[in-house]
Amino acid sequence: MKKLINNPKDVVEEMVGGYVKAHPSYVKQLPENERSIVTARKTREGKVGVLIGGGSGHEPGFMGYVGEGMADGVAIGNIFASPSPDPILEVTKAIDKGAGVAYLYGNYAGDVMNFGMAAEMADLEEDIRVKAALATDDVASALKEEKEKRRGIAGEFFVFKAAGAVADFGYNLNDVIRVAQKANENTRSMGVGLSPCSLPQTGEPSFDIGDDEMEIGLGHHGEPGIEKGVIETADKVAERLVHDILADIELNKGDKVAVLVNGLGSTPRMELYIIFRRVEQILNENGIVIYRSYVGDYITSLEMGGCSVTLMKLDEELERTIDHSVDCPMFVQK
Amino acid sequence: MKKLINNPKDVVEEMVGGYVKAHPSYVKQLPENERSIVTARKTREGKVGVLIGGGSGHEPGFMGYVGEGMADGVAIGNIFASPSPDPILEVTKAIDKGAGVAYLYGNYAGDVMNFGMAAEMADLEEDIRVKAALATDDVASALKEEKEKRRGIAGEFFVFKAAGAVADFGYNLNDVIRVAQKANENTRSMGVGLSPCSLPQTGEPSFDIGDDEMEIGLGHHGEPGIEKGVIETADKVAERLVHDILADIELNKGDKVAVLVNGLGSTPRMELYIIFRRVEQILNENGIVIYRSYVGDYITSLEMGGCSVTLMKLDEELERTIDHSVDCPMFVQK
Amino acid sequence: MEFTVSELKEYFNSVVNMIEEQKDYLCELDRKLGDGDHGVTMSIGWQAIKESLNNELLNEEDCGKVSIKVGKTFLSAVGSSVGPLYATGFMRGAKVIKNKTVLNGEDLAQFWLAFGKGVKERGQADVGDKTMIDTLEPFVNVLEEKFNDYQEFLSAFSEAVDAGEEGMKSTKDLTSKKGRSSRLGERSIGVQDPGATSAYLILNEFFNFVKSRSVQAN
Amino acid sequence: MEFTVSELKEYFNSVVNMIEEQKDYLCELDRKLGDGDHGVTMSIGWQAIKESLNNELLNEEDCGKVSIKVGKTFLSAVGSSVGPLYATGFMRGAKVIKNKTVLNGEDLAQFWLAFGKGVKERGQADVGDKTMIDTLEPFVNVLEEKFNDYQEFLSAFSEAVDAGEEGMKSTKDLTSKKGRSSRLGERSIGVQDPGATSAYLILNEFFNFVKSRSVQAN
Ligand SMILES: Nc1ncnc2c1ncn2[C@@H]1O[C@H](COP(=O)(O)OP(=O)(O)O)[C@@H](O)[C@H]1O
Ligand SMILES: Nc1ncnc2c1ncn2[C@@H]1O[C@H](COP(=O)(O)OP(=O)(O)O)[C@@H](O)[C@H]1O
Ligand SMILES: [Mg+2]
Ligand SMILES: [Mg+2]
Ligand SMILES: [Mg+2]
Ligand SMILES: [Mg+2]
Repeated sequence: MKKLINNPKDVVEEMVGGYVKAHPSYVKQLPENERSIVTARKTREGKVGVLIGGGSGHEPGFMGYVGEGMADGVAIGNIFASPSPDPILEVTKAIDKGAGVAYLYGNYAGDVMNFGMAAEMADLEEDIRVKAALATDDVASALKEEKEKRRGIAGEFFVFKAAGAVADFGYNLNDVIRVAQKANENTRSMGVGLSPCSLPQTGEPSFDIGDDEMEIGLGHHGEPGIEKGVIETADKVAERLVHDILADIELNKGDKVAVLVNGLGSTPRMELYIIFRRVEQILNENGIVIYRSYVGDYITSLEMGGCSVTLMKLDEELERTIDHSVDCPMFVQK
Repeated sequence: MKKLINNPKDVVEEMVGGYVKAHPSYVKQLPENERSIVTARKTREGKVGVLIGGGSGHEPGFMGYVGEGMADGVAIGNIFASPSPDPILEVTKAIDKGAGVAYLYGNYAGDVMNFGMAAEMADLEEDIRVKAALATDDVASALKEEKEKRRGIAGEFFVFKAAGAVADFGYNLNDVIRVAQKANENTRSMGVGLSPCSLPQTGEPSFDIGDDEMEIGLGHHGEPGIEKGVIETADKVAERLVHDILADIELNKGDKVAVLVNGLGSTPRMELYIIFRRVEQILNENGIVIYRSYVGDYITSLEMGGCSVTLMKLDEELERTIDHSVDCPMFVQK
Repeated sequence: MEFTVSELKEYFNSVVNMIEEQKDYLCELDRKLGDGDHGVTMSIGWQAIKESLNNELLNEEDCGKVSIKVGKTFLSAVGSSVGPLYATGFMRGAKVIKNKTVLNGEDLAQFWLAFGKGVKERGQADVGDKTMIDTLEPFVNVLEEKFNDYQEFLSAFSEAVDAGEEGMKSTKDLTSKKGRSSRLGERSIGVQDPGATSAYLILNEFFNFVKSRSVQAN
Repeated sequence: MEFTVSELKEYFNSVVNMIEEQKDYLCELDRKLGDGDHGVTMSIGWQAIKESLNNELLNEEDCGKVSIKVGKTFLSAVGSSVGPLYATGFMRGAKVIKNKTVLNGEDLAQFWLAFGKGVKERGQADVGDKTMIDTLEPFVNVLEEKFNDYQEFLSAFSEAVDAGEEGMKSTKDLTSKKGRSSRLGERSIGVQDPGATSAYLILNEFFNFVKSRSVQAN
């Protein structure tokens, strides 16, 4: 796959370099570690710090979500690889305002270990209280009985938004984590992959797929899904994705949800809205009320083709987090 | 190319249907014509109406830019085809608040004819004053001596933003058009194409390009560019694009610009920021001051690969239009 | 000669079929010069016309009203460059055949002359710009001259269509000037203009249609 | 037997080269099971170690400090799953060889045992989960037992590496449980785990390195 890059080994550094130059009023790089980015705006003393992170290649996830109403800082890994503890720790130190720091990330072996090590170091070496909430929204990644093994995909966006909002409201660390965990528990995603991406260093497609095939449940690093089949119409795909979500979370008539139809990278918005159209119909038929919808590229996998559908079941507290305004370089909500 | 669609002939209707269902607090479809979308929010009597439009397949252009601070309504054509006069006229009638309507669109034969016919009909049949400003930012589309023949590409975003802002400020129709034209005259774009898109109806790639080739000056419907060559590094590409822009518009030390690095569809944000990084360096070397930067997919061509660089030279009036807040379904600025 | 409103509708229906057959070819030409949609656009437009012929126009007896409706339907369905061009053509043509249920040779000649001139006026393109005008302008000129000379429609139309064909072919060697492919410059040389091609095909379809009728009539 | 700090560094350098050679193969395995980056990640990590060996570590005489620095450098450069795993391994190994410039057979055995146990403790994976633990756990068990029996490093290590190889190969027939490929279920059967593969290669590289030295020494 063709790429507009220089040396493949420099892509992350150059992307981050361009990013901070593009949005100097929003974000800045820490001098201690170039993979550590924090908000450029003043944050209130006593506010719980919200730290997000993960591998790069998911832009706007994760660095695009640093700003008012979302995260105070982000630690950036190599492509599809957890950041090491160093940048996590530096961000932790920079964004702690005395009320501790909430770590939000997806449930991947690497992230669990690296964020875990950073949290230990923050506690032992820096005396900063850290608590973590992990996103496990991907229904396809493990059976319901082993829910704690599930990976985080696009639903991470709702977890970030919820925690970011209540941190802004002045919640303490325990409550920020409680809300993040509640957001995660109420969130389910299902994805479909149509075409692979490629790592700049290898140029190899991240997975093999036939010209007429799609892969249900594809992971957002190109990990194989749960089922490969002949490509279906958008309506059929939407039905399948929503069906699997509704089979996994109880949603009754009158329940409110936030909806996210997320593009994986190269799928045009046109197709995302065609998918959304059917999602809305199904929810409507079931009497489920859409409180707010997000359609676009929120967590991607480089130029992968396909999309995911995410539903977050709302209670009043989560509704308020959805309503809260956000001002980040890659996501703004008024 | 694989697509998440139903019947290819329904893609535009279904996209628009999904769009209005996704953002009911932002936009609504006119009962008179389903290709006519207007803001769902109340607009002030006496405000100049801002109407944008063009072919679909460019999302967020154009329907994504209806909202506070941008357009009051949009007329939506088939993929890569100007809308017919009907939806344009319906939008015109709906958004006229007694102060007339400004038509903003790209300089394409089809758009010129259809918007021209609609303007005539608005004047003759509806007694609504209409004036038009056309975007001609694409440096590659005609020589400097024939500037009026140039097409509009990503720079349309700045023209919409400028006109949308001053219409909000309460400018009259003549002044809205004056500012739109000034924005256009101060705006230049240059694009590069890496990989084609395909129309849902044909499935054929919009252009042929070798595995190691790029096309400088590619049009945003896949029209062939001015030069095909071996693919270069991101830095070299950025240098070429900025060079061609700087050769076309006078920018001196201390001049301020707004920058847009626009993805054509499937190019990841990672690559756009790598391009931006070099653009910023060059401007910086030349003493040109970046007032604000936009990096992302602003005007696309379905899943085309590549990007464009746009610079708008600013005076104080245009600075204020850049600063103005915007609240649209696909673009928000606080 | 006599040409009834049902024949007019039949002709339009035959264009619908012809365009479906030529769709891919027209897209392929536009893919090389423009945005690759010309066949799709023509198909969308003519399919809409087919709809209209099978519904609102089913009992319409006025040739003028049929032509107006064909033009408007095409325009509403496609927009695009060709929408206003063909719509203007068919609406100008409609003026000279309005209130008529049967057309004679003179009517047909005037219809196509008005059609061609309407397109030209709307598009403001010149011969040599690599557009459908390269087909239509020589077609109009020869039709006007030869119908004056012969006072017989089919022979004049036949020569006019030949002139249109020549014009169409000449676009191969031209650089694009108007429309979405104008940026292409030198590289547009060698490919025939899609709009010039479909315009010729529509004219030629009329010639074949009328010829087969007059053979039957003999 | 004697193993000097320069030999330790030489060994690490030989891993650098080996990983460069195996990079594509490791990516290919991960492409089938996970996100396709394992070779890239290992390469980034070991290239960073090479940097370090050629700079800060150039005059370092303490085997323990070399191993700590190798672990930390790898972790900082890669993060990922393998970063914490290898970093913990090399840092635990460092403890048993600290303040030493020359290592004997006992030191080497203890180094690798601590290494393997460190990885296991960090990752909390079990044999059968289709991870590098399938290589490392049998390796550790055999090394411990055989070194006890023989009190001779190279023979014990040789058998331990063989056990690691067996373990690595066994991952082919396993379903993924830990790490990014666990969603794959049944479909992961048939492909060898990339992390188990690179772990084996690193151990085997040590065996070859020491063997060639002892042959030279004879
Ligand atoms: N101003 C014009 N006058 C006459 N014909 C034109 C003009 N502009 C474009 N055309 C014709 O339109 C054709 C392209 O039509 P089509 O592809 O359907 O529309 P679009 O250019 O909007 O994609 C061109 O090949 C050309 O023949
Ligand atoms: N908890 C764990 N314990 C031991 N090894 C693990 C664990 N999780 C993952 N691994 C190993 O890591 C390998 C993947 O490494 P790599 O591809 O570099 O990282 P990532 O999974 O972050 O992409 C797997 O093949 C597996 O052997
Ligand atoms: Mg990885
Ligand atoms: Mg078109
Ligand atoms: Mg076209
Ligand atoms: Mg991996």
